Amino acid sequence: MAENNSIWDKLFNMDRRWIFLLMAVVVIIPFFFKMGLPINTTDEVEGIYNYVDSLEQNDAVMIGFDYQPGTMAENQPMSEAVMRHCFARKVPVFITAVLPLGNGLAEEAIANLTDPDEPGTFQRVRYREWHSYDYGQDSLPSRVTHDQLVNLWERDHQLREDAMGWVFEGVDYVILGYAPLFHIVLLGMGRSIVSQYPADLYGNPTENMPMVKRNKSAREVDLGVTVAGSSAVLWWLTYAHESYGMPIAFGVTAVMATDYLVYLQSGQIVGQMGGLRGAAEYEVMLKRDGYSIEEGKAFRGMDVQSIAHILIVILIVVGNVAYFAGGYHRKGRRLRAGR
Amino acid sequence: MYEQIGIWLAAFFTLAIYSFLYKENPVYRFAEHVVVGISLGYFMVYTYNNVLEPRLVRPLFVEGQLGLIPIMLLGLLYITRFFRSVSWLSRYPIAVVFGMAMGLSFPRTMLSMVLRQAEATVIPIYRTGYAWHDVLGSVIIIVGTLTALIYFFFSKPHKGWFFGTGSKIGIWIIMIAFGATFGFTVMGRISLLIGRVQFLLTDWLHLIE
Amino acid sequence: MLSLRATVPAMVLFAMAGNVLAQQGAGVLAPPGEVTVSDVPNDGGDQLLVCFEPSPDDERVNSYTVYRRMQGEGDDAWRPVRVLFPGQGTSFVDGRDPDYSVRPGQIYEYRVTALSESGEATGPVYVAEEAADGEWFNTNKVRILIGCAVFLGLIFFFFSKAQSGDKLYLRPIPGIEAIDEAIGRATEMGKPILYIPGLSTISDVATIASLTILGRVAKKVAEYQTPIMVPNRNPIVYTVAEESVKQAYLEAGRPDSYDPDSVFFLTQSQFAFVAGVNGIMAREKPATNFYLGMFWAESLILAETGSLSGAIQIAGTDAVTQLPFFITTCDYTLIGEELYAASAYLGREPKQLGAIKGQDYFKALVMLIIFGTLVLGILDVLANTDLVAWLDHLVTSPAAG
Amino acid sequence: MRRTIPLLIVMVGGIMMMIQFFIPHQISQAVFGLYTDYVPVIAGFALILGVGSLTRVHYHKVRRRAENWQYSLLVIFFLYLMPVFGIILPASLGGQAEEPSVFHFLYRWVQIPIQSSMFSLLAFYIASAAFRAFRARSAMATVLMLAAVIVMMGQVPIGDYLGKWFPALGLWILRHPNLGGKRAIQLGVGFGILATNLKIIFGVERNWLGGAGR
Repeated sequence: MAENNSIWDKLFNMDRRWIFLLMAVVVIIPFFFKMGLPINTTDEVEGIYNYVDSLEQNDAVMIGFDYQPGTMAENQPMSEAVMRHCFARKVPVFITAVLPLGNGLAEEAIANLTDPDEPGTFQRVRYREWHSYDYGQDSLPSRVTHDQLVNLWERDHQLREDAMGWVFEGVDYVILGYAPLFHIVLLGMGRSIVSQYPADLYGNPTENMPMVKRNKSAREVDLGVTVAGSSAVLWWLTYAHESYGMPIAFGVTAVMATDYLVYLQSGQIVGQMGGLRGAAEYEVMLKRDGYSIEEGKAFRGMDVQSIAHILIVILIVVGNVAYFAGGYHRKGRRLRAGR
Repeated sequence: MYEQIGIWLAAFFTLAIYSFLYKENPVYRFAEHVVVGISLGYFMVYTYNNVLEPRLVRPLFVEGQLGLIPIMLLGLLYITRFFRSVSWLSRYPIAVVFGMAMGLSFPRTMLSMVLRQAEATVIPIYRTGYAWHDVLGSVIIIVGTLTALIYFFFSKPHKGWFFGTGSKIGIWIIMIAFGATFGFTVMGRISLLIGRVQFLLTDWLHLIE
Repeated sequence: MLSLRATVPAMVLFAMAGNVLAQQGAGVLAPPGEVTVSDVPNDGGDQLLVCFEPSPDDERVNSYTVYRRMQGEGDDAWRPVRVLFPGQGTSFVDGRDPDYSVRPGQIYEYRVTALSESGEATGPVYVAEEAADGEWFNTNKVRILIGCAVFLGLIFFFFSKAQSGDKLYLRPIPGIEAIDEAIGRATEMGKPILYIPGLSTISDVATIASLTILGRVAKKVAEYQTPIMVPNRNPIVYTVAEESVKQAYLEAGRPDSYDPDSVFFLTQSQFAFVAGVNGIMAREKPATNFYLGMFWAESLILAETGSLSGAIQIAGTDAVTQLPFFITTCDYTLIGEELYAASAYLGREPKQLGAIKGQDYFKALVMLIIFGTLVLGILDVLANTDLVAWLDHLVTSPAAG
Repeated sequence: MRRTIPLLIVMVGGIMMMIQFFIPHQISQAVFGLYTDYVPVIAGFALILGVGSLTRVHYHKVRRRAENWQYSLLVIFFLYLMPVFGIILPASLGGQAEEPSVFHFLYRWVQIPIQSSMFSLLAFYIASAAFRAFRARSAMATVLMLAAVIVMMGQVPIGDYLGKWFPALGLWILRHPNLGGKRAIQLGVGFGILATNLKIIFGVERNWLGGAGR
């Protein structure tokens, strides 16, 4: 037995940096072998997808970038996927943030979706560009829709060949950005969006923007998607959904996902994306319906995720086998094994 | 050009943080302190540019809405926090913000976190078309919520058929729920690592597409 | 819903160009029909529910624009209060648009224009007989009011009970025994105890609970003459922790054996804190580790290192995501509310205990409803009744509008 | 003045907003409007607390030449560098308008990578803890780990290869037993928030007053 124990002892006392190294190898190597394992979609994510899919340019969606860079790997693919879906369906998107850091993330998401060097992205036109443009004898309607604006704009401008479509700032999206005490801001937006955000992130007055003219208060917004790495999602639930009935969907990190399923079952939210898997499911559906030409980062990450999970399970099993085989469970513990 | 410099900088800082896995070291400490400064600095800039400037500074000093002066004075009281003799004045803005926020929260929390949750547990056990696992599922939702609540009930000892058995079932349900959290947490942490590796391999080293 | 309406077949109708067109050629748009206006209940008196009959050629209509003016105003006073597109129905709540707010008590006139590819058609003017009226109580919120009142009542009842010196019963919490046992073990082994009051600020409920428990632990430690180490991350928590340990030594009658270095501030940065504590564990090899309070990602690293060092570990937090890690790596874990209860139990501050009791009784009400669901659900299956639906109807608050 | 009036403000404000919720009348709406319009501005000033205390802590460290004081200098430098480039001098990198501002550059290429990397460190520690610390010490811990493994494997695509029932079982755990347990915990959290609201409004909990002016 003593001999036996020493083997286990050695195993347990080995430098944990070896395990770190193993982990590093396991998440790096699979990137070089594309497996593309299929991902099945679940009701939780389909709930959001189908909801957004039923909207069009007269509706509106509000996306909350309520996370920090720390959880970006999980959250960014979610917000990009929903935003892509909205852009493709021409649904206007209001962008807010519970934390100031959300602003930068929102800008980055827009930049990614409108990257001119990537095929299948959108071509962005900044607010000042199209708003102050000379349209000849046609005046620009103050509540101009996406389609109307495209008609006017395409007289003088050509859409990039590999682009999915136009995106006009102020018509298709606006970054309202961060405001402190966001729950109060949510309540205030139920009365009027302009009162809470007189200007957007770049200082453009929101009251002149067609999408704000068409959706003056958050009551007229058809879906709020809060993408978060914290319990900020509950603010949306309490202060937007329960206060003036805005339908809400959650995009949360895996760490929080299991806690918030209760709100799906209670019918308070229309759907939930949990972690990288949730984002990957959304990407799969976008590709299926032709809203994107290939799945994004989340889907590609899921292969690696598979392998890493196998490693963790093996480590747990081996560790426990060693623990009991080595007789550690009997040694020197006076407290009864608690919970 | 700047993007290239940026990517190298980002790669440097990523590796600096990972160097902690080997050992705590000055490079790691450097990165950690840089981020403390930058993140609060960022916060400062955005609060000014997006809140104070459009909602206070511009209306007050440019448009001359003098009604905002008391608001500004109240806000400025926060500064007194740093002067021991008058620091009690900083309680005033806190009290205004805090008190109303608490009152605002009370009925709304009652609705969304308590009443709605209780309502959602009032579900039928069987409806036509339910498969056996659906029926079992409904029963488990109802019984699980009930027994887990019993476990956290402190006014009766865990004895007898209701409180004794109930709390025992309850703790098992809680353990299964924690198991799910555990699994998802592991998943989340790995996803974050994958995100960083994706950055290093794609944007920095261009090893994969 | 009460809805009075009056129709004024106005002359305006025929003056409208669209309508003239409508009468001239086939295939031209027919105007929308009657407009009905009613007060929205449970509002501030600034909303009106406006419904109109769609044009008979509804399928060709691209949008409806609803115009409004105050009674008695001229033709130039029409304001487009709302545009409705196909799929958005033919009714809306007027007054929600901040640019066209509705005045309480004001009588308005409405008319609707339909717009299609081939032109537009305007319906007649209708005078709303109902004006917007504000209410003093929102009847949709009766159940919430009841909930709030009961909760408030229970909390205050137990506050007063606790203050009047009544002994409030709390069931024994096994974690408290484990705490005493763990201190005993450290004493036997002659090794120190490590106590981490969480990494959060003083405003966190878990931190407050932890500091109360720290006081009790420190008192025991002072009695047994066992060394204790309390590293801190938050400067304010640090000062409070120091205070309460000092106080505990005083209460135990051994103020001179208090070591001022036992409570110390480590660093504010999260992972550097972890590295520091890991170093302490490696050097001092504490026999017992307490992790009580609010923890984030560091919980796992701390508990792993502690478990390898062979210490007995007792954890307690209300951070749901960290609990599973504590449960699998520690010997005893206080789960969520158990931490609060343990603190109220040990602290013996009457009002805190009262709050726990008040919550407990409200919890009992919720349990009663759920138990009712279970019983009625079984009855439904056996007797083919529909009692759960009835209960659901009884407890469900109307959705916000 | 020092304690009573702030406590009174909290009590009056709290009770007022509590009642406001039930009253739809215009007067009550006006109170509410005033609150949503101005309170966020006051809250914006709370930034002073964060910036001030961070500056103070690190300034003291530098002045006392405490251990590793050089790092504190670094914190202060970057803390004030950001507003310089963000508000006072919103310069772009090379002076041209299209180029990203220095402010944005620092955010994007310094802050984002450091924060994301910090959070991902945990993946390594989980691997190590999986081997050395996650123990089936008791029946309950065993159940916990079993559920964890099923859910974990059910969430990744490779789980499908273990059989269709496997991810289905994972989802079933997530949607039923997990939901029951979590609902009870969430209700507890809800009660906790409600009790805290009341304790603060009625002055039982006074920690928010802080040590200020004691």
